[in-house]
Amino acid sequence: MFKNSICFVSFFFLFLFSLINFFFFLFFMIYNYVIFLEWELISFSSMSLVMSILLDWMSLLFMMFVLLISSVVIYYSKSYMSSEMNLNRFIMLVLLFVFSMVLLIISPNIISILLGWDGLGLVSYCLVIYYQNIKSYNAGMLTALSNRIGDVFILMVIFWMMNYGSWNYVFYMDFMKNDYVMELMSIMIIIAAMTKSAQIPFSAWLPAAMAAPTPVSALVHSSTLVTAGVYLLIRFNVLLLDKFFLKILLLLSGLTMFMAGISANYEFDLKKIIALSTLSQLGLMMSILSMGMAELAFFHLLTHAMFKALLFMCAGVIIHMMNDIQDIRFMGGISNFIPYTSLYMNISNMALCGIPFLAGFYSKDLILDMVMMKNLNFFVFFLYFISTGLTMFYSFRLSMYLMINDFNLLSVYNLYDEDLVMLKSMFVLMMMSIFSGSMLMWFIFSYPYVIYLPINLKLMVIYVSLFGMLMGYMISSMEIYLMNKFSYIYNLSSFLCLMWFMPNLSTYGLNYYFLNMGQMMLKKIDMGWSEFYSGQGMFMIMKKYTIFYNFFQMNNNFNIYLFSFVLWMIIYLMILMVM
Amino acid sequence: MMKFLMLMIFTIPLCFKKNMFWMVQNMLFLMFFMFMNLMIDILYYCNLSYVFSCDILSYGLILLSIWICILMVLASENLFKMNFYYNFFMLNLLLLLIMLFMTFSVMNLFLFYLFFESSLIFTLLLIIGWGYQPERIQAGVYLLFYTLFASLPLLMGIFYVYYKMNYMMMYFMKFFSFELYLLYISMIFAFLVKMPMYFIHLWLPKAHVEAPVSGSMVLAGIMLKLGGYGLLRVFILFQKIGLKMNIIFIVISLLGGFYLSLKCFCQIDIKSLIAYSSVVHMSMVIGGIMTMNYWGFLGSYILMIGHGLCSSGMFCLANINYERLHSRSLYINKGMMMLMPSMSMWWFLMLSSNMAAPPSLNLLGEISLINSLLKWSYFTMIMLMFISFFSAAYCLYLYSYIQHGGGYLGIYSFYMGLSREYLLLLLHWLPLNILVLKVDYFMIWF
Amino acid sequence: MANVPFLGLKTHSQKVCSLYKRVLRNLEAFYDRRNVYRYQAVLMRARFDKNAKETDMRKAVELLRQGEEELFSQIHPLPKKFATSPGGVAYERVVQSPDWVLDYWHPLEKAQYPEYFKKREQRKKEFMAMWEKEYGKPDPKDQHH
Amino acid sequence: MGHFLGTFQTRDLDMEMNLQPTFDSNIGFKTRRTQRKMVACEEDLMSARVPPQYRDYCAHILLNYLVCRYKHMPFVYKCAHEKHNYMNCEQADYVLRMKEFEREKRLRQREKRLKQESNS
Repeated sequence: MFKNSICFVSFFFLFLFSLINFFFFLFFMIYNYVIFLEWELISFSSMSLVMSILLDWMSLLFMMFVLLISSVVIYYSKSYMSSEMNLNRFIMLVLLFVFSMVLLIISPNIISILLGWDGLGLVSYCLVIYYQNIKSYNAGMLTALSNRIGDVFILMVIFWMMNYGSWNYVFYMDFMKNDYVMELMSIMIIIAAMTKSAQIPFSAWLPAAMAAPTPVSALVHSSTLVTAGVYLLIRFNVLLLDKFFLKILLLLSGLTMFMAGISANYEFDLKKIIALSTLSQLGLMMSILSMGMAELAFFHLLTHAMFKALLFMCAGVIIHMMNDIQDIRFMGGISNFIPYTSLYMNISNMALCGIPFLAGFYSKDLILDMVMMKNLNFFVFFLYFISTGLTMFYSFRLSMYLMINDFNLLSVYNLYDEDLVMLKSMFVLMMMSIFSGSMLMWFIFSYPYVIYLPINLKLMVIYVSLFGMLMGYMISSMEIYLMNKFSYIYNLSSFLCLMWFMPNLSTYGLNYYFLNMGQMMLKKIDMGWSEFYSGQGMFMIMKKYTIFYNFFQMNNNFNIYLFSFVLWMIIYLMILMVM
Repeated sequence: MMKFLMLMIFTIPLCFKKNMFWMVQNMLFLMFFMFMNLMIDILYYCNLSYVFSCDILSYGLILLSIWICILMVLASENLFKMNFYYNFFMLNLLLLLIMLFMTFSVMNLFLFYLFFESSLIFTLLLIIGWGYQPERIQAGVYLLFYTLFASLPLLMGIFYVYYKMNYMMMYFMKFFSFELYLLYISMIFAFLVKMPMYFIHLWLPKAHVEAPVSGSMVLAGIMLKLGGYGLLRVFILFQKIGLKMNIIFIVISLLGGFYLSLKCFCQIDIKSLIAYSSVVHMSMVIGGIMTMNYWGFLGSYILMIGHGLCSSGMFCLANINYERLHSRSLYINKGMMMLMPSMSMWWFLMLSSNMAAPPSLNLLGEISLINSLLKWSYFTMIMLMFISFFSAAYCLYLYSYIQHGGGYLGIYSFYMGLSREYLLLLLHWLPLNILVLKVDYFMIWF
Repeated sequence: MANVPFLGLKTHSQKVCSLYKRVLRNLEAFYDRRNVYRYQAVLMRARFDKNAKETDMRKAVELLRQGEEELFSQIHPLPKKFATSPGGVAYERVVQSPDWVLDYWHPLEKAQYPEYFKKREQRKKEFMAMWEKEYGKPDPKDQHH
Repeated sequence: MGHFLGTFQTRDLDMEMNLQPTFDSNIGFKTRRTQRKMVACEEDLMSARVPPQYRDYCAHILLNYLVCRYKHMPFVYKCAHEKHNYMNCEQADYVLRMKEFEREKRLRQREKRLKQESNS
């Protein structure tokens, strides 16, 4: 029993901390209270290197959610990873991950952010390569290196922030806003956040990271790690307002939302579909953030964390029961076998779609209403509403494939719905994904948003959702002529299907040049010119001259002696003759 | 300071007694703790006795060298077990330590040169005597002649400095300044070879590949730092000319760091990869010193200490694998996580420290170096970003290539990690990550 | 031996069969409903059967080339793979460590699986007894590390 | 989108949603319009730490809402009534602003028309 108890102990403490954080959140929220702790490591030349901790309602609430999800996920992995030999390693990695996430959340100082940020990258790398196959190896490398770009940018931000004499950015963000260094910094921060949150040039890693075990996907790649970038931008929100680069971010994140929504419709891997929907929601958060509404982004981040973790955990149950099969083409009609899991799955799917009065509704509807209230151009508006429709589209397609369609599994199967550990842990998140939306809506908005729209505009969300639902139903039953339709626009289809070729571009498209350059350098400089001009070249020259002098000294000394004697005699005689 | 010297000298007879292997190490530990309690005034040279003295710079490096020597003993237990001339090994080690101690603690420039060069002899003996393959002769020759070739101009330079200053105390060097190109080159070139700078780094991978574990440890841990120490000392003389000329070396080091980090991907030998990665770090150190500002100096100092502990630990890890599989090839060292899961954790910790993950000293050093280099010129940002990115990339490459996936199963015999080895790694890793909490000792200088 | 394993040499009929199999797999990736897939597979079979009796090798090779091209132009970007077969998600996911690794486990780790290790020790003793009965006691000089 | 639709017919007038009124507030009115009164006093708002963008003409109702939240903290849904009041006030405010916008638009159209007539 020693083996499984690690799960229970970690679950217990994380859950406890989560509750404590919740009460502290309430307290901090009422009194509008902020605690700022600083521990000075060193101070010299008017620079001080401090480790600082910021506790306000935002960090406490986010911590509460992270701890809650991680506790539940750890409890869940007691059953999911029960046949795993290295369960201890797994749980410890997850705990380390939670630790670095908490470090990231509570730090208002760019150096201590780096502490959590780097830790997140490294631990998530370890978690992605937890399984030992080549797929996860490649996925881990892609994940870690994409995240490392963000780390490098944060490192650079540390330098630029040195210009202000301290790394506590909160103190002078307002005052130095129009400084050009601040502009540069904000660009770097945005790029760093984009790598962590997988926005468009860097979004290849998120679906690839699905090679991790499913509890990890539930915790890391849906709710916490990927929202770290969003959280960073929420913290830097004041700095970023009204910047030109923010408009580019709006465009990129809108495109991410759109792209992920489209590719999720083509994807057949169960986890990748959910990953792509995460990507789409991240795009939503980023884009609303880039319009300056940080609280809304935070709200959606929290509710999204709940139902996305639940969705992944349901997917985990299904994968677990199907003997690691993730392809939804093998699935169908499983609601007959596993009703509870299907129930949870549908609830989370609907919360994702924004069906009224589930968690996703409150945040998503508010975001879309605010978008409609904002002064925006038509293109962004188009992206938002198409993506909302697409969310409904792929969610319904997924539900259809899993629950409604014909039973399509291998001939030997064992579907059962009596794994109480998994069900219990999912129950917590199920309740949260029903109630957390309205709960947070009441809690975190001290200043309610006023929305006043024409009826058709207000119902636009419902229209696109219904349309998406219809499309989702249709595509899941588009059977007989599918191939003809697919091959009719084969190039376009594969372009959309493979995430606009981004996975290929960010692996094969990049590594060739650098690896080739490295090999060229090794051949031509290390083994070539450097060697020629120093070690081996010197050796060759010395050898040549040594042989040459040896020729005089050793082998032929009699001949040379004779020869020089004769030569000198001749010269002497000649001189004599001349004289 | 004399007491430490006497302690080391009178430990020498202990080497020749049988089975006193661990006793010598204990003596070194004793010395380490004695030295740690030395009262160090932060701002000045202190503990003066004869030519010896100690300021914060030499204090840290002496501590590092004693520590690395202790760990070298711990790492080469196999010599003791196999009875492979361990008496002479210990003698060699102690003499090397004496030389290093003197190098770091003398105040006289010429004596510094003398001990700087003589420490080379013992490293050479270590490589040639206890290396594994016949190629070690060539590697030893590379090591010797690369460093010797550049150090003779240094000797001339020191004599010239003496001729002009009439004095050789390092402390008084700050009252002089020379603006002579030839002197500048001749004074720093020996240290650049020792560091090593790009283009003259060839001796390092060769020496590392051929050296025994203790040789690799001392090479990566201390010998490279001799160069940095020398640069930090002599640059007081060349402040003015340095501002004109340093751009050459900074550019070479940064570009070289980038290329070297790409070259790491082409290595198939674990030790060679680690050696190349330490050249990358050293190139950043050179850059930091050459910017001639405070951040650069302290950053290079911190990175030297951090890198000394970290790369030495990685060589230990490489050796642990080598002792079990008798190969350093990346193709054979595979799937080690399956066989030694706990060692895999140590690999990860060491490699993550090497790629400057928090909270290691390397991160602090790298931040300071980035600060100094970017203050020097904003264009260095591109190269620094590349170096920082690729250093992470090759560390992860090394880690997952060795640890991940199915194993090489043609193993005849195998054994798990010994507690000695875990202790060894812990003693590398702990100072590396704990010292961040007390960075006063690195950051507050003159 | 169905085909010659070296040189990649295949007879024409083997090539056709391999094409047929790959085409079916491709169809399977497109049509996930079983009945629809069967329908399409029958249609495809009919297309193959139509030219099955082709005796002119030039025409047959040309047909095979066309078939390959058509397959290439219609191959599914996300093929349907079984999870534990090569290319699948769970292929080689868990590495089977050699048996002797278990002997080197820490006692604390061993204590997590008490029954298994008790039995294992028992078996080892039996095996050693068997070995010694057959080959005699091992030479103590052979022991190392 | 609101902007897009709202300014659909005012493109030629170069108007945007967040413009300040440019005409005198009394043009076309028989009675004199009075300026609206800010009910909430500055000290209250400051002590409640209300951010500047919320210090509008509905701030006193907002203060009510905040007080209610403070009293009932874990059970904030009890403040639905206060919230609704605030929303209504904000809505009326919005309507007022839209009316101002419409007035501005018409006045501009009139000015344009007058200019054209005087030109011709």
